[in-house]
Amino acid sequence: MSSHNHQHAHTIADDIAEKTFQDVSLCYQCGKCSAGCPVRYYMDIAPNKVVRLIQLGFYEEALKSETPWLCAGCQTCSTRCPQEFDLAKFMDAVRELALEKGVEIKHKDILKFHEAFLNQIKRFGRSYEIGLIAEYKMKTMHLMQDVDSGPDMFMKGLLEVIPHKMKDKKSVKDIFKKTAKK
Amino acid sequence: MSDKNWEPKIVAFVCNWCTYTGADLAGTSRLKYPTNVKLIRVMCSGGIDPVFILKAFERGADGILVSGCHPNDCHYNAGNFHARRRWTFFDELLEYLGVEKGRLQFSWVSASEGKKFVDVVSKVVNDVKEMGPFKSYDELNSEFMTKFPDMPEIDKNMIIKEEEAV
Amino acid sequence: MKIGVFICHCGENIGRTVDCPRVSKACQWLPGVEVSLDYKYMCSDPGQNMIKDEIRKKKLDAIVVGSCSPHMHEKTFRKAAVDAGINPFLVEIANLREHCSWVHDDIDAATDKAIDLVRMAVEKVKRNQPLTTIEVPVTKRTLVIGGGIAGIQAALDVANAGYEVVLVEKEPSIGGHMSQLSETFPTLDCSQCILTPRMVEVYQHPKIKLMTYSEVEKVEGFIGNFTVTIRKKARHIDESKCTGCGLCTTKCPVKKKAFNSFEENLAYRPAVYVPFPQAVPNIPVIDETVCTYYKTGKCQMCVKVCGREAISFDQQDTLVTEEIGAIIVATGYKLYNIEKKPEGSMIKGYGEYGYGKYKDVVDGLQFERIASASGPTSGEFKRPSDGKEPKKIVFIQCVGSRDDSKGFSYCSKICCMYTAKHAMLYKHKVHDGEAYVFYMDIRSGGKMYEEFVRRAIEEDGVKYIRGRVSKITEKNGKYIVKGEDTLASMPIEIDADMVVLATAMIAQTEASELAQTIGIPYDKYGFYNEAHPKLRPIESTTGGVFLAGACQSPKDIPESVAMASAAAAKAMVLFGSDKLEREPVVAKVNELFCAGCFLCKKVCPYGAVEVKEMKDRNGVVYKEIAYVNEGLCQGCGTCTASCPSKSIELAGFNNEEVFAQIAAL
Amino acid sequence: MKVGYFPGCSQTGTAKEYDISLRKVVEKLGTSFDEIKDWTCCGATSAHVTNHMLASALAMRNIMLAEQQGLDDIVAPCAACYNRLVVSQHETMTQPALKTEVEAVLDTKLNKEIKVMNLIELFQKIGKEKISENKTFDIKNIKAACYYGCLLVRPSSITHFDDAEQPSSMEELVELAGAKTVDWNYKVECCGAAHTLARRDIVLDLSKKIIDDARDHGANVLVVACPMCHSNLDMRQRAMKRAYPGHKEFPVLFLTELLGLALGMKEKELGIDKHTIEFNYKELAAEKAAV
Amino acid sequence: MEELKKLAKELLENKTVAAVIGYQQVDDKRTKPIIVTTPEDASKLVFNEYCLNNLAVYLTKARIKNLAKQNGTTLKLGIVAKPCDIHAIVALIQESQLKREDVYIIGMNCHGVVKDYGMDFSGETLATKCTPCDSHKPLYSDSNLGEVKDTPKVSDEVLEKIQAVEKMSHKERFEYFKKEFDKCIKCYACRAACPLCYCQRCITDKTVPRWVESSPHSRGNFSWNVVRAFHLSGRCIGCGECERACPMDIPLSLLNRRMTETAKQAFAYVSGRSLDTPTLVGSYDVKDSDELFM
Repeated sequence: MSSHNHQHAHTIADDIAEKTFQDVSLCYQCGKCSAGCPVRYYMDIAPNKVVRLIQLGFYEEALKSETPWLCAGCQTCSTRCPQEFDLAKFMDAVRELALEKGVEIKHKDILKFHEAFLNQIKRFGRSYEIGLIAEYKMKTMHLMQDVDSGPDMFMKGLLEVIPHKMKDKKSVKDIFKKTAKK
Repeated sequence: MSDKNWEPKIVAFVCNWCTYTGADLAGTSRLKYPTNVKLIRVMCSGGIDPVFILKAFERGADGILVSGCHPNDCHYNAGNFHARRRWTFFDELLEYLGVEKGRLQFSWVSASEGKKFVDVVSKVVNDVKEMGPFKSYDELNSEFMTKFPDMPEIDKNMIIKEEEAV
Repeated sequence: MKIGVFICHCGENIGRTVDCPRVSKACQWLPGVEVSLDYKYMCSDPGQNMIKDEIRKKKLDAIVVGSCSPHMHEKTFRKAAVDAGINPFLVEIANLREHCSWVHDDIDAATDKAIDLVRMAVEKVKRNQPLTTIEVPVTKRTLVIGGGIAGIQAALDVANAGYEVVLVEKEPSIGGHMSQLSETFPTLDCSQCILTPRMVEVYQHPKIKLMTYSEVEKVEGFIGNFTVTIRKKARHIDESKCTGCGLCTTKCPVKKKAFNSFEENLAYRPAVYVPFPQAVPNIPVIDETVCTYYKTGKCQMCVKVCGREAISFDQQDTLVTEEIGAIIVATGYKLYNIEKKPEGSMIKGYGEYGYGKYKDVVDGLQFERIASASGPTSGEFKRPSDGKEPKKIVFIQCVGSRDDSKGFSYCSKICCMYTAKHAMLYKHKVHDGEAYVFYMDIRSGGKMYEEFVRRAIEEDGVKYIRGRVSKITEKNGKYIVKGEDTLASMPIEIDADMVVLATAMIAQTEASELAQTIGIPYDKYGFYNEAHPKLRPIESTTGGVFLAGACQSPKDIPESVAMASAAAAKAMVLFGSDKLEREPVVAKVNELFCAGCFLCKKVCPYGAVEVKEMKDRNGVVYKEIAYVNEGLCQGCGTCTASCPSKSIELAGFNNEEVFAQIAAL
Repeated sequence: MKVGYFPGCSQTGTAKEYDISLRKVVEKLGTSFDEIKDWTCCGATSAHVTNHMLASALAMRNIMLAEQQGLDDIVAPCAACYNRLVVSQHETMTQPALKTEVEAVLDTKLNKEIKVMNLIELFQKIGKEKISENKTFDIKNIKAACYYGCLLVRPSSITHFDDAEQPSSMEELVELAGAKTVDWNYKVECCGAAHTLARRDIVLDLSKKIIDDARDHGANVLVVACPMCHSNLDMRQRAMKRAYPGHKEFPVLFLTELLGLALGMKEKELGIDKHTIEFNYKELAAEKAAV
Repeated sequence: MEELKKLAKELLENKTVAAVIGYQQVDDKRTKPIIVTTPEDASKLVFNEYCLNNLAVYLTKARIKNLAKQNGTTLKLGIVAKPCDIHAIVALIQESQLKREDVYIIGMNCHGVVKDYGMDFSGETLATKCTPCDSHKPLYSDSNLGEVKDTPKVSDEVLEKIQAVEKMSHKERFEYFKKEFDKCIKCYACRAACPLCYCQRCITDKTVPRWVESSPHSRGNFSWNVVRAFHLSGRCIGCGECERACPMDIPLSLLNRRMTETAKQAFAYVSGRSLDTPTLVGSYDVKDSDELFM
């Protein structure tokens, strides 16, 4: 006779639990994740605090944070977490949810980079650096960035002028179509 | 006996340390539950033989509860763990043979769970009431009675009811 | 068989909802019932006298009392029955109060049920067997395993009460971890100073047989009647001749081959050594693994210098058996080690803290030795790598504790306190030094404990930072400690000269093996299980085996000592009488029909089922069957339900009795 | 011996020299590659940070192709690709719901688990001893700081490869090739990874710390096994010089290039000349002698 | 076949074993058990698709055990065993009825046996116990003989029947089994044929108190069959000898097999497969499912 039959509304915390197969209550806020995070200094909210916000139900504040977008996915936090909470996976889920819920993303550049990258794959099946750089620059209007290393690489034959294409492009387009979020 | 007035006969096999004491607590807390239930106390849920269940059905029980200490709380460390394996088999077997799930139920009730004891017992009574009398086994029992009216039973002399006696 | 039925009204408690006169009248007609009466208070003196009178008058064989729960007054009515000449096990209680009147409202239905309950009890009592309590003799000697502070305290308490004690310690000296500590919290008194007199007292006590450098090898028997085999490891020194002059240890040419484990590997020791100057007994041991003689057959420097001819290279281990009545297990703890653990271990070690490769990242006990006036640095704070005084020191708590990933989930309980003590000791000696403590929560419950921690912060200026450290790296002789202050939500990096890890208190290496030898259960961490977490915290579930100190869970000194005294008291309770009385609710095997499948043996939680050989007239074994050791059996009956051929029965709750109750439904 | 090969996008672009040197070294050690035909991008960071399903499907398409091609094991020399493939495969194969969904997207049935290897595992499979056996050129003046980055060893519960905090398998290979290694602190720190375009400041900061620590611990070369790490550590040094005046150039080699040198190949042959920071063993040796 | 005879002869000659329990040909399509005690008789031993019996049942019989006792010492008992028969031997060893060193297992490679004597061996006549069988090579054998052939692939008849029964309502099921059990004449042939029914006195023969009503009526029949199936739960090795022995054709394997599936699904345990794992009944795992309990 289970005593845990309390019905409650589906929350963001539940969404995260479903996406990551782990409950945010696992986190006991020791801060080891933040302590070891290589991009911690650039974040507006410490990684452990993002978890805290979700634990307490301050969902909007958490989803709006730029921290998940700055997360490089290096998994240092997940590897060292004493509670075996996979924080990197948690950050993935927060980002996905931020996009799903249409929250305004502070770090548009990073999102735009990801969009540009995926666009390349959608078109060519593989990433194509010149195209990527061009598209990214068009999207962000950071036209002068990387002028220092670009020509260098180009001269050394590291940047291809013509994208490497794969043959079965339809199957890749299909994957994008079928996994597209409504 | 019309079905409307029919009251099921429920037996509970309980361990001495947790569920029996939990039932005591239900009493001291003055919680209420139906009178249909009668408890048979054994030392440990590990000591309850599945044949007890058959015997109880033979004696006309409509529903049976088996209850002991929660896992890891057994007074004897591990009796309930052995019981759990045993009942997993017996429960599957009985259900396979056509005994509805609710006829035989299991629970862990600790000495501090007077309320849970009441909940569990009430659930068993309600479930069995919903299922009605245990007709399948009653048939076996009545066949036995008609086929062997003179069969000496160890307990035959016990069935004398008070009215008959007076 | 003549049975008497007595229905109690319990004032109004039963009488209000159960029509007691109707119950007693109805039960009068039950077969076998000679007399059936009801009374206001059956447990009162007049009530009990009524029962006794009826038993005598009607020559009753058994009685059933319809009253409150058997857990309340079964003993009372059994005693009344015994007074009137009936075996106590021919008394059955029908629980008419807790299981009937108090839980039902409908008077008719409750009364009907009460009659059923009495009838069931009557049918059971008809089949009850008279049983006599089991008596077992008691050997009034105690075995104490472990010579740390808990073992010492327990041994002294039992011995001072006049009972003999055998104290077994696996190391060459008693004293345990407490002898390694510098000062103790919260009083900051010197550990050695308070411990050494106790050690000497043990050594000189006429009732204590001290066996150091010895280990328990086998435990047989049961409560009051254990036979214990102890392995006395070869010291290679004749204890009867050695005077403890220590000349051999100073002359031994082996200098830097073996780490000094008492100094937590911060120093070396010779091949023939006394663990520490205050050791009890003050008799050296020769370490075969590093001694030159055992490698080359030459040297014998110790032999040359010993004026008493006490060196005995060919000494062998000896086995000693002792008859014991009670066992006190006080084997203590060890510290979690951050080194990398082999694949598949339950714990992992801390790679982010260097897996032990940094010399100046030490654990709590090493720091105790550094702080100790008798330690390798004579109490001056010097870091191991270069002997410089650390000016900035970082303490990290919860290393291996509260860590599901690399260590154990539990809290080691004492680290908050000893870390505060460490920081304080450091600040008292190095006034210009900085001390930082990384903590998760400060757990300082205990007399003067919280005050102690506050003192470290307020008076000694120790900086507490709430957060776990992510990584320690080494750069130019400094240790970069990367953390986060979760209160300020600020990343923090400290370039420390030394780092002290408050590593977890964990079970001794061979804790589970010893538990299996003695036959006591242990938890998944290797700590020994108490019989009941609240009400029987000192006893193990095995009769006659008691627990003291950190072998049960992490503990500080006062707790260990309290538990040791409690364990001693428990042992003395056992010795209070010459014979041990036990409820006769034990299983018994039907030897004729037992087929020897030993399912009962497999399910028995107490190892009470043994193998018995059945022999024919010529002494040839014709079958092996189960045999229940009454001393060990606790009467759960799991064996009886498991037995496929029903060749094992539990006295007092046998199957026939249960069947009778079912039949009476 | 033949091993399945998943080059990954970088191998065809910015890290072409990695591809070249890898193929040459492997060939020298008596192994050949069976490239997955018509492979796609693994999805990289961009897919899994924004759309988990897309990430799983893109990665699993390659696993599917490998299965169809009859491969038992494949090597993904890029640490990021390796991580994506291993993790996606693990998740897909252990989560029945995800598996069903991925199968629906790819319109196929996934039956076989393919062993995905990283660069170091590849050499372990080929046989570490072959490196020392085939060694023809002495590179003893190289003092290498072996850089694993984050994705080679993590998550160790899935990759089961080396120690997550103090790995040592790359050092073993480098030492077998005749170079020396140093013990340093930033073996598994992150270089900033995919932030290379959007947040160059972060990448410069992190990469600089890595290079400085390697130098501080006496290394003269940084050895990597990931094209993304290489581009951040090598290519970004130009910008690093501008952002951190006084930054001194530090050569960054792919593990395969280092092995190539030991196996007697020339810098140009291995594509080392394509690096932003120049490296020439002779010069290094001369410098060393001068000191 | 010759190697079997040769081996048995040797074992008997050099006194490794006191007797070999094996099969003897009766006619083309029929064998019977034989206990060979002299080297000369070893030539009578055969092994083929008609060796239906699970000879492990003889290992616990006192008279046969006594054969091994010669001149004050105890020799081994040799037994010709199919891989599935060895499962019974393993279970007997685990349940202390036998010591591993007391038995010499001549393990035969097996590709199935026929349902009954007189049939030609083919997929259709493959015994039901052989259809789900995955043990074609003997484990724990002292000698491994016989040729390896493919087992005919046929559908698992018993499992299909179980699934059919499970589709019925509770009432229908009860009726079905009641009808089947009503055929029982309490001859206990099932018990006698079962290698794991080695009790000295069966529960059904215990009278005080009476556990199982032994008189022939539905209720007693029901109890007996429930108790028999329960006592074999998690232990039955699926040799099907009980069903083959039943003169009234009660589908006993429907019960045994069903409980075997429970053991597999709930506890990932298959009886008689390993001497190193503890028996399912008699051990427990703290992590066993707790679903059944409120």
